[in-house]
Amino acid sequence: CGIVGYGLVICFLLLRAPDLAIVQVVVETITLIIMVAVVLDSTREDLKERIMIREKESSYINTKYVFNVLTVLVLALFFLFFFNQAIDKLEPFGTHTTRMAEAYIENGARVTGSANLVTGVVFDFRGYDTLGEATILFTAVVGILAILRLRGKT
Amino acid sequence: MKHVALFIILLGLWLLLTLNLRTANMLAGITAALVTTLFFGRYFVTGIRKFLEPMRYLWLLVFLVIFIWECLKANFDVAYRVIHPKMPIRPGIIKVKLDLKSDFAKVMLANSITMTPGTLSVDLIGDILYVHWIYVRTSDPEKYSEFITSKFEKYIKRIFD
Amino acid sequence: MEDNLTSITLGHALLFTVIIPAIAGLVLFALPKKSNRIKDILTIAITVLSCFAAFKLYASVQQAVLVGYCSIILQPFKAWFQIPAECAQYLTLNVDAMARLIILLVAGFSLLISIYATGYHHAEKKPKHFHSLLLLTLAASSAAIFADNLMVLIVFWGFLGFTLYAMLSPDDEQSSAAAKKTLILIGASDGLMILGIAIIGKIAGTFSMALLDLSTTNALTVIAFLCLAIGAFTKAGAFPFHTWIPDYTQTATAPASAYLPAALDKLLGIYFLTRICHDVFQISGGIRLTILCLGALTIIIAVMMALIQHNYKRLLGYHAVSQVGYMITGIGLGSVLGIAGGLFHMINNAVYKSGLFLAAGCVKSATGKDDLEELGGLSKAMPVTFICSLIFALSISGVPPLNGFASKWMIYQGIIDLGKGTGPENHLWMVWLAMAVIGSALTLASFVKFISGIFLGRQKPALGTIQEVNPLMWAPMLLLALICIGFGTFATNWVIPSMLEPITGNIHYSGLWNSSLITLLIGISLLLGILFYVIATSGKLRVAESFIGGETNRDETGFEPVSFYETIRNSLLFKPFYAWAEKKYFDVYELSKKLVLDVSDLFSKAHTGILSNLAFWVLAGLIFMFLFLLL
Amino acid sequence: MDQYLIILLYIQIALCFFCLVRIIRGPTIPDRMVGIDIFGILVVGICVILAVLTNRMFIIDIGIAWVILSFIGTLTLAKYLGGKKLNE
Amino acid sequence: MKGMSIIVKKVSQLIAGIIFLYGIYIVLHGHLTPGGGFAGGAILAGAFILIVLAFGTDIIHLKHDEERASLFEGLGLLAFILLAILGFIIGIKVFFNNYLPKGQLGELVSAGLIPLYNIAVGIEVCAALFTIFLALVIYKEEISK
Amino acid sequence: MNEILFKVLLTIGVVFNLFGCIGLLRLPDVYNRLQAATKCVTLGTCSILLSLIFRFGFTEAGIKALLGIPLLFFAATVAAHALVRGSYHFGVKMGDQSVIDEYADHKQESSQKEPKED
Amino acid sequence: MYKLIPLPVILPLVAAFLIAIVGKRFKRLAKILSVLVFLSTAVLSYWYMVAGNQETMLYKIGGWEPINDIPIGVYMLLDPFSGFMLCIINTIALLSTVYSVNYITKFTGVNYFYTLLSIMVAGLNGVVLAGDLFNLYVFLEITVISSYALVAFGTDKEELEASLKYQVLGGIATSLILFSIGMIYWYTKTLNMMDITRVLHASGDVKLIQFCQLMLIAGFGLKAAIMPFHGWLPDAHSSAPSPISAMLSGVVIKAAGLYVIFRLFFNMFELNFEISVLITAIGTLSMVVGVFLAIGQWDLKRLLAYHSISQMGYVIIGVGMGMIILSRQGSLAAASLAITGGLFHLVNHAVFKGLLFLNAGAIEYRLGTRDLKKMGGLAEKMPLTAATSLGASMAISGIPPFNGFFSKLIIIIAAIQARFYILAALAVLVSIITLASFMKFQRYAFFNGKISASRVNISEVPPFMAFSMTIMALLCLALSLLLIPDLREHVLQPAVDILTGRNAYFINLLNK
Amino acid sequence: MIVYILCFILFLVGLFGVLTSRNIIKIIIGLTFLEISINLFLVLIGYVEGGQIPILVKGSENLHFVDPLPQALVLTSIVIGLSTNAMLLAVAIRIYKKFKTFDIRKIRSLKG
Ligand code: NA
Ligand code: NA
Repeated sequence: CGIVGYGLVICFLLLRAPDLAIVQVVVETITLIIMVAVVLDSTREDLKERIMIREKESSYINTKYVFNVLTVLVLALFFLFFFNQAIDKLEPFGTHTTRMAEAYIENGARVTGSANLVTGVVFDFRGYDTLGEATILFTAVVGILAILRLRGKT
Repeated sequence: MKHVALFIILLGLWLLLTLNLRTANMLAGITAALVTTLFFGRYFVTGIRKFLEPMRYLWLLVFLVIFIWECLKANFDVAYRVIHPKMPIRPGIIKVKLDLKSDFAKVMLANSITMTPGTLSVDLIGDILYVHWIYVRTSDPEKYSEFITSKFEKYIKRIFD
Repeated sequence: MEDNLTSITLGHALLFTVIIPAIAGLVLFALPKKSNRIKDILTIAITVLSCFAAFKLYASVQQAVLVGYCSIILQPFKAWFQIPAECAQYLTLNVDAMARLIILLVAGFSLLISIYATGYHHAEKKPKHFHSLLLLTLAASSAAIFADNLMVLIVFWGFLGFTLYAMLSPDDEQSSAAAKKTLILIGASDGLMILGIAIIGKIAGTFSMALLDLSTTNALTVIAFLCLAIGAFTKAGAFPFHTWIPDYTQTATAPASAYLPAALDKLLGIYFLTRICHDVFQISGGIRLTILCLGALTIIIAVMMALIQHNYKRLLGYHAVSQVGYMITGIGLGSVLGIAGGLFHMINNAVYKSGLFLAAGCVKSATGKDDLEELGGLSKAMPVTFICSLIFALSISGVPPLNGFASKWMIYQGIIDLGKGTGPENHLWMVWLAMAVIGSALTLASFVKFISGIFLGRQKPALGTIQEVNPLMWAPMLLLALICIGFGTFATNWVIPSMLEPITGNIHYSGLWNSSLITLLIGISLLLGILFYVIATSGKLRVAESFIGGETNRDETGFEPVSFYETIRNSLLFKPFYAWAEKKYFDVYELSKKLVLDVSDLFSKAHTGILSNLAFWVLAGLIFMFLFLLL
Repeated sequence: MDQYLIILLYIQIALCFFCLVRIIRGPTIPDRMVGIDIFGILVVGICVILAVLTNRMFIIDIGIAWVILSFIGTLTLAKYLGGKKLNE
Repeated sequence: MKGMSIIVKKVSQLIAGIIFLYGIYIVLHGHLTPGGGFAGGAILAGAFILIVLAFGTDIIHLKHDEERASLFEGLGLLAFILLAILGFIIGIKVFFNNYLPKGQLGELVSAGLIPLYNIAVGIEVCAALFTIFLALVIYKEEISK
Repeated sequence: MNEILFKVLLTIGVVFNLFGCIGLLRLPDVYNRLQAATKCVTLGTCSILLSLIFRFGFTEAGIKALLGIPLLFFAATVAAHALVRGSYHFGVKMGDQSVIDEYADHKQESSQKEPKED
Repeated sequence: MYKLIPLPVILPLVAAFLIAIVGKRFKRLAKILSVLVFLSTAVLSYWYMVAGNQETMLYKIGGWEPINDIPIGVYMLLDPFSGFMLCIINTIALLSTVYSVNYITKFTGVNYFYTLLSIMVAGLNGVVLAGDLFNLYVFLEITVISSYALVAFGTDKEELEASLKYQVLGGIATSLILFSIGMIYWYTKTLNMMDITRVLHASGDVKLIQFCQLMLIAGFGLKAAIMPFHGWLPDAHSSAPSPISAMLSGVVIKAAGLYVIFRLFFNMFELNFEISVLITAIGTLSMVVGVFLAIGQWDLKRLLAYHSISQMGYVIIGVGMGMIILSRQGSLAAASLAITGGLFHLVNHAVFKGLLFLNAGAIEYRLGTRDLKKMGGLAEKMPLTAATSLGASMAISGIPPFNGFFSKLIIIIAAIQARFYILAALAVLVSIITLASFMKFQRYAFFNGKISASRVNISEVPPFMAFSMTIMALLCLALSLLLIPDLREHVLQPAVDILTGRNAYFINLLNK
Repeated sequence: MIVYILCFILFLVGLFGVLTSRNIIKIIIGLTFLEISINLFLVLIGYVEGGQIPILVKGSENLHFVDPLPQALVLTSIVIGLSTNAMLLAVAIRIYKKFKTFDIRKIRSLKG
């Protein structure tokens, strides 16, 4: 399940974004750990059963389900069509011009003192966002602690 | 004792990682190593004194050479089995009795076995090592250890035991 | 008009009918439960003051205007605050003769009811905060009547729905259902009124009734009119928006029923109907026809329903509706005579109907019984109540020389006048007349039932120890009964010229004026009424064995299988209608409730609770939005 | 020189797709996990080649971080695969 | 929670410290190389997770750890926000001002506050991820009882 | 010289990786796949890391790569061990060609010993 | 004031962290601290509304001055519109927190509750103050993540299910939003909202912008729970602890959904006729369908939740009509009136819906059920709850003299004035059905038969809960006073002016 | 352009997964796909042909970098994604405990 995330890491590496690559690795692994620790363990018995009755299940096709899938597929294609139309006049891949980021590239290292421009942006120009990000993680942790209480009400 | 050893090793590692002897870096390294020791000192391996016996390092070198050779053999072995259209495999899990005392040595042996041709440690319980063998050559339990452990056991005994 | 004297009088009137009752009402909310005596005294004192102030205002100017009534800007306010120009338009007051009359009536009834309630509440369980609500109702009604600006009017008007609701003090299942129904219907009509008012604002650019004079020629104006008319109809309790009244009267305490649905809401509803028909709009033929139709239907349907009731409070409730039909017919006629008749009937109805409710309250408080079947022979035990009730009953049935006769008489006359016109509504004058007459007859019939059921016949053994109620309760009733007699006796000599002509202008009985015809009509209705009673009584004997009271616990079916009026119920002509009525097919409220709940069901079936569906809507919504832009 | 490295890079990336195939085909969870584990090791190679290509050595850090984390991830999986029945 | 096989245990003993040190390295070099507070913090958490996985502890100990970890998480974040608003107190009066001297580009001690932010975030992330892990473990232990 | 060694080691590494991945795809069950993949890929990657030494010498990068080798070794072997053990306990059956399973005895024994723990 | 702009965000955050750190040691700390903090943020926002002339302020975080006239740092924007929202948020937050003091004793993990609540408020304040698109997104996430956790706070079946749905749909929404932000960045190369306006004003690719706009409508519409995107709301709002329901319905869907939509579509993008029609249509749909769904409910909080959808519809049609008028270059006065109605209804809804949820919480607190069929006769036992809920019910149903009446009145008048007759009629219809469903609530909860024997011991709720409910009920009445021109000039009109100023406002802001 | 289209297709795949899966875990994975595609999208936007990694090292001081801003944004967004995922998973495990299933067709105690 985590493979797309790891694929993304390679994409990040190729797109000259090592910062993201390393963070993505970390995140992907942590997600994987959580997923494994949570999901696999709680469903282990189910999974074992599933291994045994695998063939049976796959042969059964629900028409309603197929209909749903097809509808969603059609809508998704519509969406793709609109997206294609929307980005028609935009600059093609790789010819990005900077505007707001101009300042970061030209003066970023000098004014923030950080050799890593991304870190400079993250902690200095947009430190406020990073505070938010850290808060989100904090919130998630508090939330998880709250959710995993065995008894919610006295 | 454990703590000090760990601290020194970590500080060395830090300096190797950064390759830089400026005060700031040293201070950072010391702090980092200290913090790490604080958290992980008590988990570090026991029997630190063995670090101080030079003979062990010598045997280690010998072991390494043999080990690398075995590794290479293992790779070609795998390559052969994989590429061969019939895939000559005859897998099974077998039980091997070990002659080592310290846990750490057993573990090193188990790890080494994983990297050698056709074998993979499955579990280590007491003195018994369960090994997954990709091509079980013999059905005689007595001979297992000969094929599997004999190559490393004596070195490992000298290095880690 | 804006002379000094009036201004001061007006200021006093405002102070004593609006501001002080409002403040006192709020203060009484805060007072603890135990201080009932203080509350009683305070309430009576304030209502006396407001009555006095209203009378002073009523007496201060005598101007006969219907069209082009006057409005003035509230002087004291102007002096106290720096009112922005934008706000000034909302503070115009209207103090024409009709408004002053209605305010006087409102204040008068508040006084009577507060006295009655003082007595009543010793015997019966008291609605919570009755005093506060009474005072607040007084304040809001007066303010609504004073208001010239439709915006201001709707604010106070809407608030009245709230007090009406709160006065019900619902505790059991039935009364809470009634309270719910009441406020929903009233609130719905208020909503429509807002719509109508907003449309008026759009068309005319002003909300001031004094400035408005719209001809109902285009669809928008008609809609606006209908919206406002529905508001008035619902408040007054006209068909098809009347259905809250029987429920309300059945479950509310006597003071509440006597005060609001019997008196105040009628006053306000008819007041507002008159206003919109004559001050705000110039109504045309089609609308007139509609109003007359509704008026006639109200008379007949409500009285038919009243005939079959067992619960005397509910019976009175249906009559309260039925009487509204006369007023609406009168006002729908549009002639001076009709309007005067309608307004007069409004006043009379308020008098005798609230008297009847008070009487019912006395009976209830003395016996604790709700059902006609369980009562009987109380005339000796409660002589004052009996006599008052008799007077009220005769009055409501239009028996001369009581006041009910006088106003019905004017309305019949107006209908006959209408026949001279050329529109479709004019050609149907015979129909309106017949409806009115038959309605009157049926009223009489059902009041025979009411009187005989409660006061005549054999006294039930369970009612042996009943005594007359205390004077605080019967005194207001007696007063109302005297008013009934007085207004009836002096109708043409004093009441109409002094009370109604200032509002409507001089009434001249021109054209087809035939007193013998009117006498004949009244005679016919009396005759018919007695006939009905006789038929019904004989029917009782005939169907006693055969009738099976199948439906249980329906209000209309009553509690006992046998009744006088089962004959009517089971007669070939009416049977299906009654059956439908029992299934509430005629109840706007029930119909819309069913419709809404069906739609609700439909929508909630779509909410399957499956996550994918919810997520699917997001994508679907997105795509639909795109397609919307594409098209 | 660079061309050759780029070819190797592509091969390495192609190998990742091998893992992908295994991950998608399964058939059991451990099979998929093996794929991810191996993937993690392969990436180190990619990182090294990229580091050489772009001349930014810190990319190796990413590879090492990856190894460490994928190790921990695999351990977690293995632990919970085994369940509590046979521990120690 | 029980530990894993002895092989895992022994190797974890050996490399947990190294992993932790590596995490610190990543955190401290956040402004020079890729990584920084977040990636480094996650590696730090990884070291702890490894130990807990390998050795296992009883639930009381786990709860104690969780408490401590969430404490550190709050402290890290508090440090972060305090660094950001310290400017107010020392007279800069601008939120999120990098008021320390910037230093020589490319040095370990440079970029003013950024390394400090990185450390704060590193602590926070490490504690956060570890807390999440522990919370899940504790939950599982509790429901399996 | 260094450059050539660098390239050779790199190539060897990639080739080993290739073998490992082929094994991952072809072999029948998870145990055999692990056998092949772990060995080859680990060695291949170690070789790639080692190649860096020849490219950069004992600089920051080279040492980092060198330090990475033992780490990788331990990580890979222990991970493989844990996975195999985990899969076994998870209940993944060994392929049809398997000839012997002595571990099963142990498993049975231990579950008989502790019947309560379920 | 200028220097204090970040405080509404920082203070709750610091409070949250402190509670998390030392909350276990000092038992009362969480309650006291959060009440104090919300009090101070509330006072701050009132101060902004009252003191001075509510000037618009741009706060440059980190002190980064624009380079080449392009803003490079993150900006915070405090103007009358955000000030207006700040007041609502912090007031409701304060009252909910006070209410929680007693209410939350029913739950375990009190410190988590206060931490999450503080973070949620910080997030809301951040959203409202954000002048930067990505920053907006971050704070939006803070808000919603804390609300996810708070919805699941009871950790029962329903709570968890609700939270799951909320999270999944919220995840889709944030994805759409972030995608759209990415596209906007792609096109304009900037994230600052004012800068974006300037770039778009200079040249706008209609197709792209409409694409972004629709994604944003869907994304923020999901947060605001307008009609096709509302699926999570009834579950989440009914399952959350009641003070949180009050926050969610009263504040979150507004600040995180509607506020942003209004801000972006009025001030950042050029107003566009089709989009305006679309927004209004969605609002109408929400208004109508929401109320139909509500009236069939027997779960009290679910009923209230569906009404939130419906009432949001009122706000949207009010403001949406203003959009349509402005986009057609119609009369400014008419647009202004419509928007005033919408914003007035927004604040009113915050108060009365908040109060209704607190009432529902009070009932649940004493009875332990939300099922209307299992209630009855509470009017005697819980007079304060009955009275306040009557007030709130009257307010939401539009009965004078409560605040809801006046805002609906303005909306209806504005609709008629601008010839949206059908909208006006629908608004009235919905108002009637709203009344009906609240009569149902009143009837089944407070009247309708005697209390069963097992419930004789029921008494009025504890003082803090009662206090909050009373204050809110008084607010329901007091907010009617906003109709008075002098007050309206000070409270609503500046906010309306911001919206009617449209993107010229943003461009001028940056050029200043 | 095609790159963006592909990225958007990845987005749609995620959406598709969310909409059609019946298993909570698959839905969560679908959501991760959404996040991933957006992160990728942002980085793609910021990519400049031939641009350098935006980290200054000694010796390479040329100023032709890829845009660091989207990278900074993605950094934040990744963490946000992690947080939401963790929360979701925590809820999922609790739900499994309560409902004994991950099938969303069976998790529908709230409806209507
Ligand atoms: Na007029
Ligand atoms: Na007129």
